Amino acid sequence: MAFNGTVKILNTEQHDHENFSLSVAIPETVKPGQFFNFLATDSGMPLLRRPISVSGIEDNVITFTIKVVGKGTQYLANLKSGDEVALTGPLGNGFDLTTTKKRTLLIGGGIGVAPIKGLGEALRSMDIIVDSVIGFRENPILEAAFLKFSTQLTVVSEKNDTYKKGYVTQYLEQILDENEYDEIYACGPKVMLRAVTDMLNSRGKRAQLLMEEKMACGIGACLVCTCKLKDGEFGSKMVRMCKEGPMFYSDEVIFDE
Amino acid sequence: MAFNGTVKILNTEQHDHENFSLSVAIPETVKPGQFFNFLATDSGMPLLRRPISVSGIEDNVITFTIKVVGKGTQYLANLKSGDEVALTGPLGNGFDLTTTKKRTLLIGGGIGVAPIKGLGEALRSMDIIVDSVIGFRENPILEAAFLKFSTQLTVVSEKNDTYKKGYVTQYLEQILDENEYDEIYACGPKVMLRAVTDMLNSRGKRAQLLMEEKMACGIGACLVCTCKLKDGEFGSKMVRMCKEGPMFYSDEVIFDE
Amino acid sequence: MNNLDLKVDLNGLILDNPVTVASGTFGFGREFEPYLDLNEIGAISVKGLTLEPRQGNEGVRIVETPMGMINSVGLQNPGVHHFIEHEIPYLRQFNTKIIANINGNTTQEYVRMAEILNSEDVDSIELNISCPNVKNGGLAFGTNPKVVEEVVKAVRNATDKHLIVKLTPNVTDIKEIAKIVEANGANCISLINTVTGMAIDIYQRKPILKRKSGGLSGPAVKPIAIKLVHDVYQAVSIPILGMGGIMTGEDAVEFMLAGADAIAIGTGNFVNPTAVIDVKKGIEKYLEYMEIKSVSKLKGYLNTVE
Amino acid sequence: MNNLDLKVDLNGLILDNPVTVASGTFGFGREFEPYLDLNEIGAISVKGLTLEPRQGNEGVRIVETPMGMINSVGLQNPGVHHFIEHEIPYLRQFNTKIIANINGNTTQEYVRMAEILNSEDVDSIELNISCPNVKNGGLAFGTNPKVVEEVVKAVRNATDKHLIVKLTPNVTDIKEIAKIVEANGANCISLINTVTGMAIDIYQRKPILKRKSGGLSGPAVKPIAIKLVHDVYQAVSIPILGMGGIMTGEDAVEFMLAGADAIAIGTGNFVNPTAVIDVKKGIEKYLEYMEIKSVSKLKGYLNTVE
Ligand SMILES: Cc1cc2nc3c(=O)[nH]c(=O)nc-3n(C[C@H](O)[C@H](O)[C@H](O)COP(=O)(O)OP(=O)(O)OC[C@H]3O[C@@H](n4cnc5c(N)ncnc54)[C@H](O)[C@@H]3O)c2cc1C
Ligand SMILES: Cc1cc2nc3c(=O)[nH]c(=O)nc-3n(C[C@H](O)[C@H](O)[C@H](O)COP(=O)(O)OP(=O)(O)OC[C@H]3O[C@@H](n4cnc5c(N)ncnc54)[C@H](O)[C@@H]3O)c2cc1C
Ligand SMILES: Cc1cc2nc3c(=O)[nH]c(=O)nc-3n(C[C@H](O)[C@H](O)[C@H](O)COP(=O)(O)O)c2cc1C
Ligand SMILES: Cc1cc2nc3c(=O)[nH]c(=O)nc-3n(C[C@H](O)[C@H](O)[C@H](O)COP(=O)(O)O)c2cc1C
Ligand code: FES
Ligand code: FES
Repeated sequence: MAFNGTVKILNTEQHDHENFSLSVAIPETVKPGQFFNFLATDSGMPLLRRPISVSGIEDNVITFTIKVVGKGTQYLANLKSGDEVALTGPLGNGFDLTTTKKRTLLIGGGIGVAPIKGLGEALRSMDIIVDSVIGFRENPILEAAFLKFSTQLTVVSEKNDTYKKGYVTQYLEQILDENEYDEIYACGPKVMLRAVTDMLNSRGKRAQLLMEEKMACGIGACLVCTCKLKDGEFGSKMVRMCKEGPMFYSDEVIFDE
Repeated sequence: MAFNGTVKILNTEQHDHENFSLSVAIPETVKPGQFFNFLATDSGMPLLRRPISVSGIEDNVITFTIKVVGKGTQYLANLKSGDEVALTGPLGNGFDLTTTKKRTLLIGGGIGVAPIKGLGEALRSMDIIVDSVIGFRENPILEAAFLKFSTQLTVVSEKNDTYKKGYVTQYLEQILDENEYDEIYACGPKVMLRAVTDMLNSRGKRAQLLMEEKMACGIGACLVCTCKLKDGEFGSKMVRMCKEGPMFYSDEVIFDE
Repeated sequence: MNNLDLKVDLNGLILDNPVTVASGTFGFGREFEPYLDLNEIGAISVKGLTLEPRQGNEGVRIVETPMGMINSVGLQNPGVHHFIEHEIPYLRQFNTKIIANINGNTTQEYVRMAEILNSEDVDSIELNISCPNVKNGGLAFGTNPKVVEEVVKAVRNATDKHLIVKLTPNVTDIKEIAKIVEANGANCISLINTVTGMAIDIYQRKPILKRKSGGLSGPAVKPIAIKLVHDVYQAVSIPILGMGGIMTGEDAVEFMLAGADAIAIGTGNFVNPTAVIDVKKGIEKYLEYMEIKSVSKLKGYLNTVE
Repeated sequence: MNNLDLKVDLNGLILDNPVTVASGTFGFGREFEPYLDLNEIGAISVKGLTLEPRQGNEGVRIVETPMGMINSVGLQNPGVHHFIEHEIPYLRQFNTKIIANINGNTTQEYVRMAEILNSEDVDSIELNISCPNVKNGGLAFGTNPKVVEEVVKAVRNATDKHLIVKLTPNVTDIKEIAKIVEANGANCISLINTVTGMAIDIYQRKPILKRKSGGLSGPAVKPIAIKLVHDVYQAVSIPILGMGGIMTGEDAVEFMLAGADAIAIGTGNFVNPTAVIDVKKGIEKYLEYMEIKSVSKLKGYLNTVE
């Protein structure tokens, strides 16, 4: 089932000038990798709801971590605890947590670390060993949370020299060489997911990718949010990012362009 | 000249569940009856600016008194002191204060008392005797201010029995019989202005009416805000509410419908 | 007033209430079952069907615009046979009318679909003439009076079902098209389909949609839709199913006063998954406030001398 | 890069920069003088002129809609003679081009105005063919290809001035109209004029505007305008002056990438009295960011294979 209605904001936290978290209580079972569709306006604009992944799940309290990139996310950033917000969810398939038994690798890029953080916390509570490699343009967010659940944590930054220099994919080969992972999860910009996929393909491995596409309904009705998968009746297959996804296996996705 | 830009809100005051005031500092000379055009959104919606009359002028501090009727006024109601707001003004002709020398009658209905209050304060400071008759559906607003500057104050309400019962126009005949006024000013709903006009016409008198019409530009460029006046080259004349008005003499206005 | 009469008769297609959902915005209903009682919907116009399954368009399929959206889904659908086998039985569980929205590249394709559906358990066929006409250089069927005449006549001959013809707003004179549709035996007219629109990513210097343009819908187009519904209302006497930007009960009433007998919610379903329920309640509230007992009284009920 | 080249050549009408203001939204410039330096404007298309003064429409003249507005001003203007006597001298104080927007009930009226203006100090005549054509039952001149041909040809013969023809978006095939306009000697095409729209006061049960429908403008129509500008760009080789919902420099760039040589701000002037300046700065910022030296490079500069 999915909740659809208005809830009070329990808590907000500002991480830096553009990233923040907020939490609400939702009377539904929520999985890491699922998302909620937020009404991000009280004026009618922007018209469409904003999909936001779950970044933390504790009993019924769900946390979201959000980067301000436009009007909708700015609206959400202005909300304070006690304010109301309308949302629908949980939506989407979420990550499959049953395929990892011992040791897992998490890969996150930019605001893509948000859902990965929720996943890491859940896996750790299942006694899985979690290694993480997370990359940022400048400063990391949610670093403390990753430190808490990660056995090995690699933080990479393009610009901040306190951290390893460059992109996550530059460190991936070595990490994959050093340890045996029974599952790999990744979320981040498309270019990163594609690079991760290419690297894993060449090693005959695959990851659970949490993908993103512009959405309208978020519930599978409008067909604007497609992901192209291999095989299927047309040689390829268009599936709904919001319904069959947003988690897809890296070896089934066709990256366009 | 007119100011066009963004200012900090100095002060806000909630009068009741739907009426509030806010003040800002504007480096321009402002007259009672003039208005400012407010950008009443940070999302783009509503698209058009909202015209709001000046309800108080003290040096450079201008106060506005506003009734929440829709999205735009609700946006303004949510602003707090310290917040910024974009506005343009002062706009319009405003009241003519030079025509009264001794004793003046002010007539206000509903939120129309807002500009009338600013006018009363200005006239009182010019040592004019000010009588006021103000009417409301339920409870009055700005009553204290009117008490302060009015020599005779008549407060009328359709529903609240603490006050005189009915409409302002019911008490107008008597007030006009009792005193000699060298000028009359009125602002309120169209029906009230029309009734006032009819009554004054029959007595061969006239008032300065502060009128209202939906606006787009507020500065005289778009021609959507017309008032129809008597005479003129077409037998009648369409003038701009925002530029030639919003103050018109009751004996020159053609009330349509 | 708890005895409001919400029934509307669309020339043989009788709806329990005038709130329907627009093709392409409600799938086959399944996705909304968690959010609302499908029995509450006057009719469901299903995702646009084609003879064969279609994969739809490549690339980005949506652009958000000021109070609107441009879509380029491109009729992704499982085909009419899958619809008959799997979706009709599902929808028949609910007390709502089923409208099959049909789409073709050629008149023959439309006719073939109408023939197939004629013996199936659908309550109405909605002929979507906004499709690009292959024979006519890709211009929409619905923009050319001659082509409209041909396709409506042919489909009318192919089926006894209640027939709705859905008009495109992208025409100079919608009255002319509406009259042809009426003269050729349609039972009802629905409008508006989406308005053609385009958007460019100025940093990539590329149209955002691969096919450059797509269909604009949502509140932005409401004033256009109201005008066109009113035009059609003045031109024909068959019933009208009005749509375009409806978000609230007040919007719905506006369409009915303009001349619609019933209305459809499209983009509104995306913004508010229970829009159907909220719009219905809004209509009821209006009727009570205005002391109008029957929703069918609203059609074209304007205080004006025409 | 402080040596950006903002000049554009609209086929003989050379603008210092591509930002102009749309007819009917800027009066004759006077009202904006307190807010901005009129020398900064590429060109001013003045309030639509008619042969004789006009009082304009009765009743409410505006409806606000989702991210748009419908106007029903009805060409209130002081007439072409007053314009020549009083407004041209005022506007000539500024370093901006003057575009006279002309409107008529009949082809003869248009011709008469073009003749009158031919010897006056205006830089261009903008023929607004969205006016209702009395002879043609009130349908807009610009919707009928034959009428377009007649009026453009006649006006072209009546004047040597730079001639812009302003197209209505309310047509099935704007390319056809644009080609006729080009073939009959126009120097430039401007578009879009407003989209026909309507709104109803559901409590009064009346159209809000006395004439029922009016012209929709503002951001809501931008996707429609972009599409039509791009269509016209593909159909003709004369320059295009694009407009419809422009609020920012980014919007302006989108129009130019779609095929416009210059742009006009309409409704945007109402929301932001310094829109012209802000849009111009936005264009400059874009050019700098993209390292493009000349604004004239933007026209149709899309990364696509047509
Ligand atoms: C399933 C899913 C989960 C998501 N989870 C999160 C999350 O946990 N935290 C978070 O901060 N964001 C998340 N996002 C992205 C978030 O939805 C967008 O950033 C948001 O919708 C932007 O809205 P806006 O009005 O602020 O920006 P807009 O004004 O709409 O856009 C600003 C810029 O962002 C780009 N943009 C907008 N939407 C998207 C999108 N969906 N994908 C890529 N680019 C986009 C636009 O092209 C534009 O350049 C998620 C998106 C999806 C689809
Ligand atoms: C010159 C002038 C001075 C004004 N001064 C004040 C003032 O001092 N204080 C104050 O509270 N209001 C004043 N108003 C009215 C104020 O501008 C409107 O209430 C406001 O624009 C409504 O915006 P909204 O978005 O809240 O409501 P909307 O959602 O736009 O409208 C809500 C309701 O109000 C009606 N409405 C909207 N605008 C107007 C209007 N201009 N005239 C009449 N009805 C309207 C609508 O039809 C609708 O029924 C003034 C208007 C003008 C023209
Ligand atoms: C994502 C999407 C898909 C659509 N698909 C179809 C379709 O398959 N067949 C059809 O006739 N109309 C289709 N439409 C048009 C809608 O049915 C409706 O006519 C239009 O969106 C206007 O209504 P709205 O503004 O309420 O959305 C689609 C609209 C959208 C937004
Ligand atoms: C209030 C108003 C008055 C207008 N008057 C005219 C006019 O007299 N002549 C004309 O050609 N266009 C007129 N237009 C159309 C505009 O010039 C412009 O084409 C249209 O508004 C689209 O641009 P926008 O969305 O930026 O406003 C008018 C538009 C508005 C909003
Ligand atoms: S967003 Fe509508 S189907 Fe995915
Ligand atoms: S609001 Fe534009 S002229 Fe008055």
